[in-house]
Amino acid sequence: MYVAMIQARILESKLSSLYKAGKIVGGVYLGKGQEAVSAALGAVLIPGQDIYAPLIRDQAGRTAFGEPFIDCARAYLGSSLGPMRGRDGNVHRGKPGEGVLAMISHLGSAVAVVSGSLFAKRLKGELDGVVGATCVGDGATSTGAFHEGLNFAAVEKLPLVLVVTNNQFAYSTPTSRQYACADLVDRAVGYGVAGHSVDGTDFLACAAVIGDAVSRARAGEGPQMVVARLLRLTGHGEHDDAWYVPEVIKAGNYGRDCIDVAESQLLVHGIMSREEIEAIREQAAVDVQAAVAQAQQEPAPDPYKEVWQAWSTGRFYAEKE
Amino acid sequence: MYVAMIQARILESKLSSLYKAGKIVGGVYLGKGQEAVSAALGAVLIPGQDIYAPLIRDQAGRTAFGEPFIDCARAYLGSSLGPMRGRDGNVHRGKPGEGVLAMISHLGSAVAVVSGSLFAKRLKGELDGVVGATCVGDGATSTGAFHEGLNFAAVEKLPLVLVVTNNQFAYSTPTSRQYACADLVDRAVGYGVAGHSVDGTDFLACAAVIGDAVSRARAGEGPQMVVARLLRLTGHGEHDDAWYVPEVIKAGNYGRDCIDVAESQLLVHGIMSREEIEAIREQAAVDVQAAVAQAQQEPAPDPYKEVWQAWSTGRFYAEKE
Amino acid sequence: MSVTYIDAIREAQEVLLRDDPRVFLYGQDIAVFGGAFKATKGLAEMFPGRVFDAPISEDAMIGMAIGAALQGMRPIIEMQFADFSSVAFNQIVNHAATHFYRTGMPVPITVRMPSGGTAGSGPFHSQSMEAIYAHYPGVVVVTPATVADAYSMLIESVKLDDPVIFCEHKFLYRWLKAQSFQGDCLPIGQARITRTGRHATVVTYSAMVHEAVRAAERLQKESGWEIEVVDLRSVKPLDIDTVLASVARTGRLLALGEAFPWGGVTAEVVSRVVADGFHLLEAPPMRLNSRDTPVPYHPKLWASHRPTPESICDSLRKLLSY
Amino acid sequence: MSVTYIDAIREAQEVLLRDDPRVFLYGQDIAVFGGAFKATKGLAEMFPGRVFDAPISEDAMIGMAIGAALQGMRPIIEMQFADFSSVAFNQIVNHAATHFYRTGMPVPITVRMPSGGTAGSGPFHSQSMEAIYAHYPGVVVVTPATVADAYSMLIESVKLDDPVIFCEHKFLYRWLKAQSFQGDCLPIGQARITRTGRHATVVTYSAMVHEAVRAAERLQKESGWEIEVVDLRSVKPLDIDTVLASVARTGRLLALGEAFPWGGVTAEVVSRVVADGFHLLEAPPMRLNSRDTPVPYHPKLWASHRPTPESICDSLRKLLSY
Ligand SMILES: Cc1ncc(C[n+]2csc(CCOP(=O)(O)OP(=O)(O)O)c2C)c(N)n1
Ligand SMILES: Cc1ncc(C[n+]2csc(CCOP(=O)(O)OP(=O)(O)O)c2C)c(N)n1
Ligand SMILES: [Mg+2]
Ligand SMILES: [Mg+2]
Repeated sequence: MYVAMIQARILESKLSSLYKAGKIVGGVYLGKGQEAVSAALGAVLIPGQDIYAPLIRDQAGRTAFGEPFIDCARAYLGSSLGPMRGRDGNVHRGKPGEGVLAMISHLGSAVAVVSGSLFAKRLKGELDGVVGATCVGDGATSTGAFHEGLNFAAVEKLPLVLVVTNNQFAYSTPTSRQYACADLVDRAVGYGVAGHSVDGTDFLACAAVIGDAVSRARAGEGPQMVVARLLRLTGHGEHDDAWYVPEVIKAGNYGRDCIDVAESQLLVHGIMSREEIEAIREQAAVDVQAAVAQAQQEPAPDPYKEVWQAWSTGRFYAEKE
Repeated sequence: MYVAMIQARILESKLSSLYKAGKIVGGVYLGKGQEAVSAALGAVLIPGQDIYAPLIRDQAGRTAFGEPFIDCARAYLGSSLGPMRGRDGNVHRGKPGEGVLAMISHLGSAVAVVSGSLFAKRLKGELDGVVGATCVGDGATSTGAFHEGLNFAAVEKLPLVLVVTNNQFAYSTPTSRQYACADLVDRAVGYGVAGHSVDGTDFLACAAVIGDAVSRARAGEGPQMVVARLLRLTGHGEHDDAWYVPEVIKAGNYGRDCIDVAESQLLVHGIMSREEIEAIREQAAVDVQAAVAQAQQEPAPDPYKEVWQAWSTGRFYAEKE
Repeated sequence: MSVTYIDAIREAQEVLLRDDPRVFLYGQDIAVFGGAFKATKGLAEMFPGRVFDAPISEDAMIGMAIGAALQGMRPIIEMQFADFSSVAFNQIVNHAATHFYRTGMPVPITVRMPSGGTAGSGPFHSQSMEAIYAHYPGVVVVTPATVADAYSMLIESVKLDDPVIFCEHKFLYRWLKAQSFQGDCLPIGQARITRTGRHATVVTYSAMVHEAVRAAERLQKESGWEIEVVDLRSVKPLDIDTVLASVARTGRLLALGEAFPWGGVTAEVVSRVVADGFHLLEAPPMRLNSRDTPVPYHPKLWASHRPTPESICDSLRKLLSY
Repeated sequence: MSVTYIDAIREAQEVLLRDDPRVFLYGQDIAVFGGAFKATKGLAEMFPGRVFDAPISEDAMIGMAIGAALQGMRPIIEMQFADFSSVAFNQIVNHAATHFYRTGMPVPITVRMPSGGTAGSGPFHSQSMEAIYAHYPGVVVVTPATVADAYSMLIESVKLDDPVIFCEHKFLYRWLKAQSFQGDCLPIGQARITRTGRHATVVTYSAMVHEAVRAAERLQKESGWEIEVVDLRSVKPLDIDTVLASVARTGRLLALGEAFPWGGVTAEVVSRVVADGFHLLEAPPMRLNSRDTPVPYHPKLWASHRPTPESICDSLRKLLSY
């Protein structure tokens, strides 16, 4: 999990530089500051078995779940070999055949889709020990899709883990304009799902709380909602310098960088040494660089070779157009 | 309030007979068993000042709010003089210029509209002492519209009174397939609004709890959500005999008829005598009959005279079509 | 013994449930209750654990179906009325419809939409939304007009790998009868000549096929005109070849539909015909749709809001006299 | 000094807020932040208590606006992207659009929809939804193509009593410049001849007006063809008279749009022209739309998904050679 956090941070810094150098078309949305929450989830999900629907700030979770750097680099650099073949971009990438859903932009809409995947697995008799997980922000909790999807999961008692990363802002909008409850975790009881709260800057706490939520879902205890509190340590996207975030929040506990916290926790508990950490960083930098270099050499999609077909049913084209 | 309940019950029985006699085209959805909740709300709202968005089971609330029988009769009997002029029907009727919204079928969608009306009144400096109220069923709480609308009202701390009439079924669907929380009132905390619970078959309790909620909203305490528990004492519509409702629920407390409860409460507390009650019933029967008779004599809308214009901007027709 | 259009829909679902373990049904009040229109009557008992009541959450219903389809299932979702799919619009057009193009993985869901007007149903229980969905790349939109098509096309819809919007017309549910469910089993994407003629072609679909046939019969009796009626069967894909072949024979086109007049199927039909068959036309192609207002509630207004045999005859007379 | 299309939108809102106390602005990130595209920059400070950040609740945003309009206000709602209006679809088409017909009380709301494609925006930040809304009775759908129109039409939209879908094109935001906001102030419902010509008419709207003009210039230079370009300005109401008058002069029609090809504005234009101006046409009317897939993300794919001056020239050459 820590490795994924570091890897994601380094990968994302690279994406940020590439963006600023004009090498990426489209937006770059980073998970800076949210790596602990994201990776804690990705790390306890089981590839090839669980369903995972990461959102825009989940590079760390993706990495922890096993996504190779090259998938990311290809998406951002528009390689035709990327998971979305240039048809969709960046954070939207997914491999639904491998359990990683390809998000659409409309916030909240993955909640029902993940739940539906779990529902199907139950019908197929394949749900035992499986969980489905997705992440949303504080802003996404205001969508009707979030509500309907979570309620559906609750009615069906599906093993859904819904991580709400409350990073205090939705784009520029502070939580005071987003909801009026004391804490988003107060929503859990209204859906009849378990609610968990965690300081999202606290590496070990994230691992413990999210790990526990996933275990409970896996054990058949029904939907688990985890609300993680932290601050987005970057703009909404890389085009945004987040000038609207008040200093006082940055200076407070939410403003802690989870990677710094993780490092000191790892060191204090003797889980890793400084040298090991350095080695991980260095290796990550090398690997990221290699992935970016490779993706940059790959061809862009070619509109003349593009198969412009939105239906999968081939005969509709053969016969009619 | 009791008068309105009785009047509504008598009016609705008449509608039911007319429906069975084939005199009404379109559906008939009745509020039988829900009169106490509905009327308790309608009775404490102030016509000409408050906003009221009744739903399909709110004949009693409409009557308590001052709707004349003839409006109802005209709507159901398709008189061109009815509030919707035959363009829309029955429970959809409203007089938005007088604060009674004209519902659309899509459940939950009135919550934001009522709240928006209140928001506007605040902007105009006319919100003092005003409330806006609407009613939804247990089923409607599962809609995204309900969630978004209530959350908006909460964020803006609007004087919204949202009455959730949990009548155990949404059409044929029992609450166990609708939500998974212990009690819908548990949702209130998640929105940061006040929650109230009431036995919807208990006349005096409804008056007290709903009256209190409205007073609190009026006093500036923000949105109030009241959850009333009862049983729908009729089919979803008059085409439905509700065979799917288990006997055990009908036999239990939910199955009490609020009108019977009201009567005994009125008698026990000496608020009304049996003679007075009888007189009200008789008068209501006469008045309902008169309204129906009048509406039946009125002309149906005439398609040849109908102004087939969906825009209000006249010049779009004058110039172009 | 005769069977109805709604029987066909129910029967097709029974067959699908019986023959394909990937199929399940999900919708409001469709389990014990058998659905608002009884399209799933008895199926919950026959197929335990495969027919489910949904909360009033159309957006989540479609989202659920997408997730299930990605797991290899073939969900059939019943909207209680097509009109309520407006709150599932996003999941349909942005999630389901785009998924194959974006990821290469198709989303085989079938969304049953009880569509179209009936007397007294009013503005929110009468809508015809086929054009709304057909605008979006990636969806298949079918509009069966016969008992046999309702049956065979529902079965075929579920077998298709693409998301299908299955527009079933409420007016036909019990009114339309046939001797059996068996028909010619034309595939989705192919139109049918419902009635042959040589003076003009009416291109239409769903309930309006029957109104067009009535109008054609009337004109034949009255004045000997022979009107050809083409039933599109699916509006996306749209079988322009069959339409063009008919127009080649008749030289005259009336595109007829029950939906709102701006855009829609009739505009698409006319535009394609003039693009590829301009030289075939002996008169300006005409359109007849509903009026440009919400569908009115009162039966008297409703009957004059949608095209009727009378108004179709009027249009055809104009077309024929050009 | 020059002003841009987005400046015009901002300025119009400033003027509206200044001159009409009924106006307020509501949308995600539009207050302190000034909006994702800065269309409301500084307005929250200039007009305290009249510019509000909304939760991510598009359905409630429109519901709110409807309620406010019924109380006599004139809300302007910003969708962050037109694409997200898919989750507000129901409130727009079923609540706002039907209200006047049903009750006699209009719902004067203006919904600003940042529309259309830009490089790298992908399938969910590029859509052109004008046809979806225009299908429904009761809404006005405007599609300004110039700085002056963006300005005057936004002001006029707010003054209209009907709900207006204001489709502003993101590609034009900063790219399109003018000397001032002042133009000819044509009313909504009236099209404009952007460029006169006599050999063919291109009917289009929004950003495609500029691509059409480029194509026209190219063809003029290359081969002396004089192409007339008609800017519809509003797609509902649709000024068919101006279109017909142009086709009467040129005898040839290309309907051009950036939206998906099934149905839509181009189909409506072609259908109306052939209905009323069949005899004016010397060649089959043509259509050019985007390709029938979701809008692709990669700029190379995107550039070939939408019509371009090249593909417009190709279509026109075909049209002219008929
Ligand atoms: C339905 C919908 N409306 C608007 C948007 C535009 N949008 C994209 S991200 C975002 C803010 C999201 O905030 P939050 O959910 O808190 O997540 P965060 O970005 O803070 O991680 C908005 C408004 C969207 N994607 N979907
Ligand atoms: C969005 C939406 N979906 C479906 C329907 C169809 N429908 C009308 S009433 C109803 C049941 C409503 O149940 P509930 O909210 O509990 O109210 P009740 O009828 O019990 O008073 C349904 C499903 C609808 N009106 N709106
Ligand atoms: Mg956030
Ligand atoms: Mg109920």
